[in-house]
Amino acid sequence: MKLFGFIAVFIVGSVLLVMTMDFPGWGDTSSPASQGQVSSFYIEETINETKVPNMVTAVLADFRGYDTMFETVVIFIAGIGIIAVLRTFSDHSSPAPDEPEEDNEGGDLIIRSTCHLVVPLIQLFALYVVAHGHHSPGGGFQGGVMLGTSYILFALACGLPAAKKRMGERRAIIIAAVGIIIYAGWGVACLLFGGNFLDYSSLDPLLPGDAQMARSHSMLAVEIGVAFTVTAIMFAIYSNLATRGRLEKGL
Amino acid sequence: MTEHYTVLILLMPLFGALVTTLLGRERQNACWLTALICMATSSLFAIGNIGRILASGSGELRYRMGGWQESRGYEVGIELRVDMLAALVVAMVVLVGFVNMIFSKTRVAGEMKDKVSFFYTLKQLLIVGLCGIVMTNDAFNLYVLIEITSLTSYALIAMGNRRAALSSFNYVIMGTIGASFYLLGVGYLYIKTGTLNIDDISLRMQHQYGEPSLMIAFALIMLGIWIKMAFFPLHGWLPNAYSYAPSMVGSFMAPLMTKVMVYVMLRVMLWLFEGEYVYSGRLVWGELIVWMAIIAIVAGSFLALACTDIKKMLTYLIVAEVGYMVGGAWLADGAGITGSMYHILSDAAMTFCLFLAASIVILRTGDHRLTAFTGLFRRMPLTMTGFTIGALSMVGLPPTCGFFSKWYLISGGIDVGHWSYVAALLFSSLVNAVIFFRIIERAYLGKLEEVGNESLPLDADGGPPMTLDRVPYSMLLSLLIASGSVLLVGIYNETLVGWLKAAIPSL
Amino acid sequence: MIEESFLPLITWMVSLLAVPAILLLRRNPNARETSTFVAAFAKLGLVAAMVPMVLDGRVLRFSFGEILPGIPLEFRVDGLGILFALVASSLWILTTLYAVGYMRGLKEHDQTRFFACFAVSISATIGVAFAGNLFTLYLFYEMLSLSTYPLVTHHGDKEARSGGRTYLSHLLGTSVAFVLPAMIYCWVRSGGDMSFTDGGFLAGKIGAGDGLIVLLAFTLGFAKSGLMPFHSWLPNAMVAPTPVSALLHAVAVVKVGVFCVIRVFTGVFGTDFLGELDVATTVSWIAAFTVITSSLIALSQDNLKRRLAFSTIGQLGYIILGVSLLSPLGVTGSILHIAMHAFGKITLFFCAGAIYVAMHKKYVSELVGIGRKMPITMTAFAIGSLSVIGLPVTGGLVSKWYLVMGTAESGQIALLVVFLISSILNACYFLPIVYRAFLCRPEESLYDGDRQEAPLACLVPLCITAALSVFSFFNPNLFLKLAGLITGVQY
Amino acid sequence: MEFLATGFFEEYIVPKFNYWIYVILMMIGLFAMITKNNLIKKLIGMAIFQTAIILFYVSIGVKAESGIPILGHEQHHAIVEEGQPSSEVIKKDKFANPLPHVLMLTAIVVGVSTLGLALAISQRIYRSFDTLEEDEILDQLRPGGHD
Repeated sequence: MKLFGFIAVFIVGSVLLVMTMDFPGWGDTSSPASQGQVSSFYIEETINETKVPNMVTAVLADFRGYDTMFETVVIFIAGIGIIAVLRTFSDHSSPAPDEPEEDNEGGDLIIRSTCHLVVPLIQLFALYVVAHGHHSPGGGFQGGVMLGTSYILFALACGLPAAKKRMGERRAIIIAAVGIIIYAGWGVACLLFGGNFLDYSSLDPLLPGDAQMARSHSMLAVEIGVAFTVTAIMFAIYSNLATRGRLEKGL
Repeated sequence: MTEHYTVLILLMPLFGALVTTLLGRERQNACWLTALICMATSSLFAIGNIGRILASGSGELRYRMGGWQESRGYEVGIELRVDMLAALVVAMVVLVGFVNMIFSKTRVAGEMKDKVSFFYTLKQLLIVGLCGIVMTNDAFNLYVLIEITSLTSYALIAMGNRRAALSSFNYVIMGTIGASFYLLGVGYLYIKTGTLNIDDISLRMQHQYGEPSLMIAFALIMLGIWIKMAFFPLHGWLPNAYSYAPSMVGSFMAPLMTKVMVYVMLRVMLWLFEGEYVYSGRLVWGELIVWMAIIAIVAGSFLALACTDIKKMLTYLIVAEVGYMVGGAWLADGAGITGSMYHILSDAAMTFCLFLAASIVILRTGDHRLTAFTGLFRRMPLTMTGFTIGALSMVGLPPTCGFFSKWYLISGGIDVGHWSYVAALLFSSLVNAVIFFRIIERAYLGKLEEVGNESLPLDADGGPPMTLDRVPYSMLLSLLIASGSVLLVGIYNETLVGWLKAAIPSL
Repeated sequence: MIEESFLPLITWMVSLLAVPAILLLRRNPNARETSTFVAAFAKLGLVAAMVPMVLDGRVLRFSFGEILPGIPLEFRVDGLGILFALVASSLWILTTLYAVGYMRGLKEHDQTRFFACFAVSISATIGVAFAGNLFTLYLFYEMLSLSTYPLVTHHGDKEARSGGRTYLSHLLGTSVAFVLPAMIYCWVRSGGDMSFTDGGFLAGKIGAGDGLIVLLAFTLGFAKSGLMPFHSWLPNAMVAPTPVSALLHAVAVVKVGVFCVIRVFTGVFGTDFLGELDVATTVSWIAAFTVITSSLIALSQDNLKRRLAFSTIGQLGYIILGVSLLSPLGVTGSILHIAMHAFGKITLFFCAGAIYVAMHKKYVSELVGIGRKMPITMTAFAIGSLSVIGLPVTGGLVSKWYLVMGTAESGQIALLVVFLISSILNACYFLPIVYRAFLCRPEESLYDGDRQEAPLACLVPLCITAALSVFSFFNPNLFLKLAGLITGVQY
Repeated sequence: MEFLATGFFEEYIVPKFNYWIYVILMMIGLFAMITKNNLIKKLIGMAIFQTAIILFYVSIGVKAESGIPILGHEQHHAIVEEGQPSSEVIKKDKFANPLPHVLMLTAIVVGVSTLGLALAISQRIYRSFDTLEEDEILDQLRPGGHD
């Protein structure tokens, strides 16, 4: 098997390598990808069309916003899928936990205190990343992941039950769904205002500024939606994987 | 309003999925109702879309996401493109989804226990993914949507028993390889053309045909798609995944997943690349692929013949049917391509019908071997009627759709003089005849005493109202709709083929 | 002259409409059988009403609309079709009557299913008879295969199962493996048109090599015609109740097979074009082989129904032999033989069934002296035998006359010898039965006591068919005229 | 060796080292996916495999002497506030192509999701079979046939 695998892999690899030889070299400025009309359009016109200086965000949330919506859906599916596959609901078998449920955030005092100190900072920075995604590197995914991490850190430091009080399973699922509802709903709002799906410029009457500014504002809105989903799902994935779907003490 | 039908087809199940999530796992009936309503409206939009295409002169609808109009000669946003083929396949997807939703009603609580809402959510998202795949005109968006369908199906399959989890894992590995190959191929195309829109890529590639990197890109994309559609040597993941999956999942994915991937293959062959390029190297590898298809047909048929498990047998038949479609598409002949397009629809109808019938039989008898069918014509006449219609279609008897798709495929084979392909199709028909008449004979003439199987698990819980066959009405209704569609797709084949022909770019 | 008409549709539908009635009335056997009779008489009446129109040279057409590009699902009633329909529908009445007697006499199970499937089979037969193009023909051909399966396996025992398996595998297998590709090939070559025309729609569009393959694919593919080597379904199908064997395996199913072959010769290729291609001799020799071999096998069969089955195979061989001669007289003979053999053979089957009902005897060796016990039945049997052998005063002579004339016309002396030998063989396997039934010495007789005929419902039909056999000898004009519409032979 | 010394290295490896790296990484991943017996190792292979493709895409977007595709404050100001035409203010060559980055953001997300789900499934398998070695699992399944 190993030998067969090696031969197969070797053949595929060599074919791939040989065939890449007519590709442009590293950093070639004249390659079609770099010089293409689409890429030039994004670089030159983004600012005119959307008033957003961060082209990546603009492409992500506007030009290819439809893609990004599904990207959020992918995350959502991962979360729901993991719960569906792994979660064991033992509602009846053990209603009472082993020890009385208190606000006893177990663990070491130093860790706990550090965590209490760090988590707000992380969350604050995460919100900044979400909100400032148009102007600097960042956006909903990045910010969402940071927010999610803050919860995970909290769970690591203070135990899952404590974290579940802040972000229970049901709440996480709802937040995740709401995130996509914000995104897709924003798109539907564009439909209602007479544009195509996700045509933010049609929301001009609703938002301050001109049609281009409407795009800029709308990007913020959908990024917030993305952040909702990512945050919730990150935590859901962690808590399920860490406890083999039992959502009890675990790690 | 009508111009938004295209996107509304997608949005209905998407919002349906979100709402079922919000409803939570306690409100099972509400979840079902939401899903049903969303699928119903989605079906209406899909049918409306067909009407719009008929009404439009160009025969295709374009929908630009984000309102990024094509005023510059190239697309900067993502575009949906729906021609007649796409519209029909989308309609097929949502209608199968709708009917399957009816089917799920009474069994879902039994099979999914307390994960009902997740099941509905994932299933609707799977439909979203499939519809999106069919309609998108963006190569990368296609990848994202392929992954959506893959992830949902991994999860849905893994919701079954432990073997289902294992086969789902294998599916994850194979599926990821497939999708990654596709992604890599798209990357190659992007390097060479600098765009992702399928029409634009096609336009820009025209003067570059012949470059080895394009050939390898094509090969990578094809390889990826073949893994996803379970083309013969790459089919390993499919039989276990579909037969161990929960019955409502299997009966839904089996008719749709492979068929949609065949659609993607046609899309890549005829629209992304051009027929001229794809078939120009005919002697070198077009011929080879038709032969691979022949092997797939023969091997699939033999493997099915050897099975004693009804669902596994059906999954191997899917492998053979995939061979039909790949072969037809690679014949480089109008009739062959039309045949494989039509076969997408007809195979979906008949596989759906057979899977529903098999699921009902398994639920009722608690036995998934072929012996479960013994004497069933007397005990479950309606179910067996449905099964027989599906079986006749697989064998290829008129006026079922299986006959007509074979008709077009064979006429394609005759057109180009590829007699071995014709022979393979006929051979598989005969093997199917053996397979299915073996079952039907057992069901018709078999005596119950021979197997001594009188267990009727469904009677035990006594819950839902039962019909003549002592299975819930909802299941029987969906089976009858499915078997009716086998006949309808067959009888109206000329209309369908006429529409499809208009969609094929000239070779 | 083609004219649109609903008559073919209604004729076809009548027996199909009887099916729900039969199913609904399953609790009341008399009402159930009445509905079958009503449908049967209505059908015969409708067919009879169409006969004068067809004799006027009109062709009645009904189209369901296009199913495949350029191919409508259509009925087209011409001389050949109406002749076949006439035979099938008139014999349906008799068979129904007979079946009532037979099934009740033996207290068979599942009679409702039996009569329902019977009605569907007749519908399919009429569909084949009226089919206006190859696709329609194929559709009803397959419908017939499937709808007769429950009839063949009626008893549901092991023997019936294996018989049914052979039946379906031969009929479906050959039609899918041979007819389907040949049909699609014709469709591709003819440019999408598959309507039967006088000169053949394929005429001039195909070469000799392809032509031979397509022709063989059709003649072997329509395995209902019992041509060797795909004949073995017929003897195996004899496990069915006798009415089924009688109507379906002496008349409807097997005649559908040869009818299809005749259609292929006249409507698809056209006899003239086949003459140009010079490929039909192969078929002639296969048919000749079938005729002789099956007759020899029939000699060795002790089971009466199996002997009749092999005799049927031989007689079907005549029909195909006749049409493959490509001479007008030969084709006329074939068409006539469809009718004449039907009357003769159904009589024989009815007799076999009557003997089974009354005496529970199945084997030839058990029939010694039965003529005294069942004189009417055995007289009818004698008439049927004469007809099948082709002796006066039965219709069999008429058709055989034309077949021999056709052979002579085409100058195939060797085939003439085949006719001669096979006629002698026919006589060899039938006449001893008759002889021993009536003329054996009293001490050899296996029977004694009073006459004991089968129930009246069994007896009447076989008398009528025997009478028809005789009648058609004296007055074959109607059949000759209808056949003449196709072949152009005038009287 | 002569051949390698003259030009092959300079022409095919140095300027195209990104392709070499991605292919080698990808093949490592593929090899692990095909041959490893442990399910988790397979998943590690899968992660490497996907990462290789991401690397490939990102390397497409590299443009010599260009910066991140975000407008500086001055440029932004000049266009939005002062209304200068963007084509004059923006030097196309100074900005990297934004598209591959966007695409890879998506691909990363997909990769993470697949990995997460696959881990969940393998945990599920572990729960039912008490092992993650493929051959042991198959051994367990063999005698029983159906379950």
